[in-house]
Amino acid sequence: MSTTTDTPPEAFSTDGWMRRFVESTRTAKGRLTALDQEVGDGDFGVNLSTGADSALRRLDAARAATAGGAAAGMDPAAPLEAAATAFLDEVGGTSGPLFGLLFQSLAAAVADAGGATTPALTAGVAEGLAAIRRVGDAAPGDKTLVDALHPAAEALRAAPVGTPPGRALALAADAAWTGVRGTARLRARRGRSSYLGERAEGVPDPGAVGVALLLASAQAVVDDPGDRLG
Amino acid sequence: MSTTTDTPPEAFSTDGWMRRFVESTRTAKGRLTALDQEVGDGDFGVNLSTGADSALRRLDAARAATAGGAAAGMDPAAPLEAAATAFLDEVGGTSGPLFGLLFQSLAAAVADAGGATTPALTAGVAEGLAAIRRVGDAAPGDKTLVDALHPAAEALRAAPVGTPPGRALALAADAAWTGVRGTARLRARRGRSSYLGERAEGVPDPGAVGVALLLASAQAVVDDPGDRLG
Amino acid sequence: MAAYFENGDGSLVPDALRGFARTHADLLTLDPDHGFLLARDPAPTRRVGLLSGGGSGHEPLHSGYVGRGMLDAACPGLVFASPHNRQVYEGSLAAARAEGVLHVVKNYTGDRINFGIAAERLAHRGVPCARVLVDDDLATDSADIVAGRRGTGGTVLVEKLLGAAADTGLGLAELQELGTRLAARCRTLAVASAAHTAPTTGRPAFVLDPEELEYGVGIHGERAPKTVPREPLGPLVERMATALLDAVAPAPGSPVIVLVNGLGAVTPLELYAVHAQLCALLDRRGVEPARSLVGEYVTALDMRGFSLTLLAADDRTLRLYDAPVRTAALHW
Amino acid sequence: MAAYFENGDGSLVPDALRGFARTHADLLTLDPDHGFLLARDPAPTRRVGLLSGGGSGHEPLHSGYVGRGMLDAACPGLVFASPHNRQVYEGSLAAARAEGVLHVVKNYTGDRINFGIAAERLAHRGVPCARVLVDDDLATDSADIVAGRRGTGGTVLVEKLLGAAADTGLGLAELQELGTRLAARCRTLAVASAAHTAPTTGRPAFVLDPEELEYGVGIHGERAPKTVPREPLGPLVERMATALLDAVAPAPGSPVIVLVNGLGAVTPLELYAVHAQLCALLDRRGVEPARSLVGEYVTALDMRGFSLTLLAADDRTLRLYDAPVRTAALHW
Ligand SMILES: Nc1ncnc2c1ncn2[C@@H]1O[C@H](COP(=O)(O)OP(=O)(O)O)[C@@H](O)[C@H]1O
Ligand SMILES: Nc1ncnc2c1ncn2[C@@H]1O[C@H](COP(=O)(O)OP(=O)(O)O)[C@@H](O)[C@H]1O
Ligand SMILES: [Mg+2]
Ligand SMILES: [Mg+2]
Ligand SMILES: [Mg+2]
Ligand SMILES: [Mg+2]
Repeated sequence: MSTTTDTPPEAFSTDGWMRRFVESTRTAKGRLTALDQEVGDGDFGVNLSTGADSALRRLDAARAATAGGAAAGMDPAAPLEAAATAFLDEVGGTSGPLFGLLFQSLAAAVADAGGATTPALTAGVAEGLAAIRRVGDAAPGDKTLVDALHPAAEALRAAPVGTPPGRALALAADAAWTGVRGTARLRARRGRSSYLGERAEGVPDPGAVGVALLLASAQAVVDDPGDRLG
Repeated sequence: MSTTTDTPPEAFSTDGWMRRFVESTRTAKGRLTALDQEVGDGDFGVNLSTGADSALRRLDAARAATAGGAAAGMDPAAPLEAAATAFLDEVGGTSGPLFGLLFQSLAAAVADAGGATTPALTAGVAEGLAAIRRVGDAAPGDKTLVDALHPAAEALRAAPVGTPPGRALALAADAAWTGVRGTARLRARRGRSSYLGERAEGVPDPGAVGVALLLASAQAVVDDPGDRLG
Repeated sequence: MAAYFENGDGSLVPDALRGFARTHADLLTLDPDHGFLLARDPAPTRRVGLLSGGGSGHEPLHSGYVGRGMLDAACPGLVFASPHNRQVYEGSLAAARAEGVLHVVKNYTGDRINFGIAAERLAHRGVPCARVLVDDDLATDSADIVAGRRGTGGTVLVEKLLGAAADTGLGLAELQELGTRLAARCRTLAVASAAHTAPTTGRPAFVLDPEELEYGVGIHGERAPKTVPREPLGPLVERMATALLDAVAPAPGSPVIVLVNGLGAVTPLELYAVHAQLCALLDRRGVEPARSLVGEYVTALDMRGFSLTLLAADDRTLRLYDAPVRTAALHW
Repeated sequence: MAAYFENGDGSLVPDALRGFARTHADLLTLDPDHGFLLARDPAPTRRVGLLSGGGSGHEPLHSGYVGRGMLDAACPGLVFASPHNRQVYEGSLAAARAEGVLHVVKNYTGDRINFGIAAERLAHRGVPCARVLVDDDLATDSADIVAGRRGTGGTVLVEKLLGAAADTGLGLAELQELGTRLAARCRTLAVASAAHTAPTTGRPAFVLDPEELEYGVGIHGERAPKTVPREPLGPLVERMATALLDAVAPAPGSPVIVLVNGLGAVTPLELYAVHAQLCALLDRRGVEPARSLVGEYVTALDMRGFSLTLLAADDRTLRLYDAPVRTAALHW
């Protein structure tokens, strides 16, 4: 893992982002489990927090290996790579590796941009959405995490050039939460809850909630860079 | 099938023998079936008469093929060969092919001697018994057709040199019938009736009866060479 | 006590993999960390690695097809469960050659997702990867079924033919195009008179009346779209083969490759009797059963049933079929 | 309606034979008059023909072993019924070479009698004929059993090894002596958790409690001498292998040939798991599983069980084992 020297000034801390995300999955675990019990097989809360915990272990190991143990010295793509590997390699269920793909795309975009900038976020979310759709074949309206990720990608794409990351993330997270609320009205066409027919109506999709939490964690770390976990 | 030119004067008609045997199996069929119903699976009567009928067809075909259609012109081994092939090729069950082996040995001995002489009978029965024992592994006392064939072979072997066939056959048939009566006292150790244990006691062995009928048919044809079937 | 001969501690699949790798140590190795099987001695002429995988319980698919002339690697999941994307990813890295790796994937949601994720990871890593989707199951050919036709028995033919083509040095795009064309020319129908024993309960996965047949059954013990009254073998084979011929539509007088496949508990006697009936019918229809496989090639644990596969062939296909193969389950 | 996939008119075996001969037309022909299978292309070096046979329902035994390097001919009877002596006789005439024909006979009364009668006919005809009796079933090794041990799984090993020896040009007496020695060094034990389906009734030939195993079962669905409680695979394999090792008594450090054989409805997963357990035990005991066959080689219709066979080998035996073979069921 190489250390970077020329992080763009407007970039925010991906290490902080990932740590904030871990924290919020811990808080939300019970609620996510309950949601997946209603529309799936009840393991989504465990799947998401397994991935997040493993990502945290990998982050800590990476930081320990970095000179001085400081987050500031790390490659900004490394925390996202760590999360990608954790979710891809260690999480079962459908959603785990799909989140892994999203992290992988974000990592690649951040690496290209040299940091977590608005263009990097825009490219990473778009490419992550594309990968998830190639793999899982879900369209918007199928009541999956695509219903949160797709509007977020649209919001980022529509943001004017030069939008700072805090503002871009606020737009993306808002769009994602709106998407989440929309899934409650949908009947599932992909994944496990498609077998439930109208029984799943009225309940939002847990995977979509997970995506919104991820974007909200980024927004929170930009707004409050004094990373309590760092 | 070659015709013979130098049949020994004391030889008797194997063609007559086989025809007489066919006749006596027809007469005995019902009784043999009943016996095998008591000590086996009830198919012995059918097995024996299937073989005999097929032997008769083969005999007729062979005679038709011989110049003039006369039995006298035939190779004396040919009727026994016909019976051998019939029993070996067309009869199921255990006993059919065992009878076939006996006919095969008799045919070979008659061919060697040039006719159905006492030495030919003695050799043929002894070799037939040996083949049946090699194949079926039954010893005297196992309640099988060996219990008729073995004493017949002993009687022939004990007959003084020069005993005419009629006398030799009378000794052999007597010994066979004595053997048959003896099987009623035995508990079976070979073949299907060995599974019945003491239930088969008191009933003579059907295969042994068949052997006695075969020898008795020969004796009858020597005593009454005006073969009514010929 | 479990209905299967096993230790009952979830070790059946790993035990079987160890036993398999030891038995066929001349052909392949088992990667102890990621649980994929890798051919020891693939043809040096290959420019693309060939990998497949799927749930266990379908043996000899896919492990039995790893070796010279067929698969470079196989990724077995747990019983009737997709392999993990990491297993596929690591297997693909090991199997990839200069021009990348081709995935042969049976059309099941779990397999599609896990192979798809592995493919995304490979792309991220810069390893070229393409997919041939096998969807030969005629029983699931319906506009109502959004997921499309399932992949079943035809997979073994596609893997054999692609293996031979890979040995001739074809590139990734050419192989993908060939495989897709082969899969399109291939249809399968399966019937069962009894379900497999469910490993978890030790009982039949579904119960059939002795006078019924499950017509169009899948290889995971899903019930078929319809249940039909039992009938003698001749009419049954005629019904199945007629449907397959309609779907595959071989040109008159042209050759087909035939697979008569046991799903688990059906005897070789029955499978060869099926083959005799099928050939008699093809002879009457003027279709040439140019090559035949009869036996257990793609199973569903101990299901009592069989499948018929027809693949419309041409000279090139037959040459690929005849090319040498040396694996645990196919060898010529 | 019959439980088996058949026409229900007694045509299962003849249908299967036709289908088999058509599928493997490159290897063998079916004699239409006498119902035996004859290898097309035996090694020209053979001085003695090799023939075996027995009831149907044990496939691939014996038909699957006809071809280069193994049997010259096979005589299948009806299901679980001995072939007819004429079938054996005619097959022997067709298979015999300059120095005659060797019969490989499993020790069952019906087979002994019918092969014996055929041998008598061959002698009458002047064709030299000898017999190797295979009696490898350890479960029937008892002074009480007058008929002796049954012949089962070991038959396939004896046939493979004798085939290779015949290809080296051995004479009749040498082959008989070798075969008898091989059979003596070979023992088999079989267990079943469910009987085969009786073809006549469509019901299990016997009924077992789910918590029981039939220990020492035969290949015709005869019940075993004992019924034991089910136990996990490890202890079960240990129990079986220990009994076999005691009987075969390989010298310390010496090689054995291993056969893990499915009796019909057991899955490859289970068979390979058995193999893994068995090898682990042999490793501990310092016995080398130098060669292994794992699969269905000698079956009992759809019986749910497996057998283990050990054959104490030496260098010569291993060389014979490794010699090329090209049959429907064994090929290397
Ligand atoms: N084909 C798909 N494409 C995108 N997301 C999907 C798909 N299938 C399921 N999901 C997402 O996965 C979530 C469930 O995840 P999880 O509980 O881990 O999977 P599983 O259904 O295997 O238990 C769903 O809420 C949905 O958002
Ligand atoms: N091993 C044997 N050796 C000699 N004869 C035998 C043997 N087994 C059976 N037999 C004879 O066969 C007779 C029964 O013949 P058959 O009814 O044709 O046979 P199956 O028992 O096959 O129905 C018995 O009465 C006995 O004489
Ligand atoms: Mg779930
Ligand atoms: Mg789940
Ligand atoms: Mg009888
Ligand atoms: Mg009978």
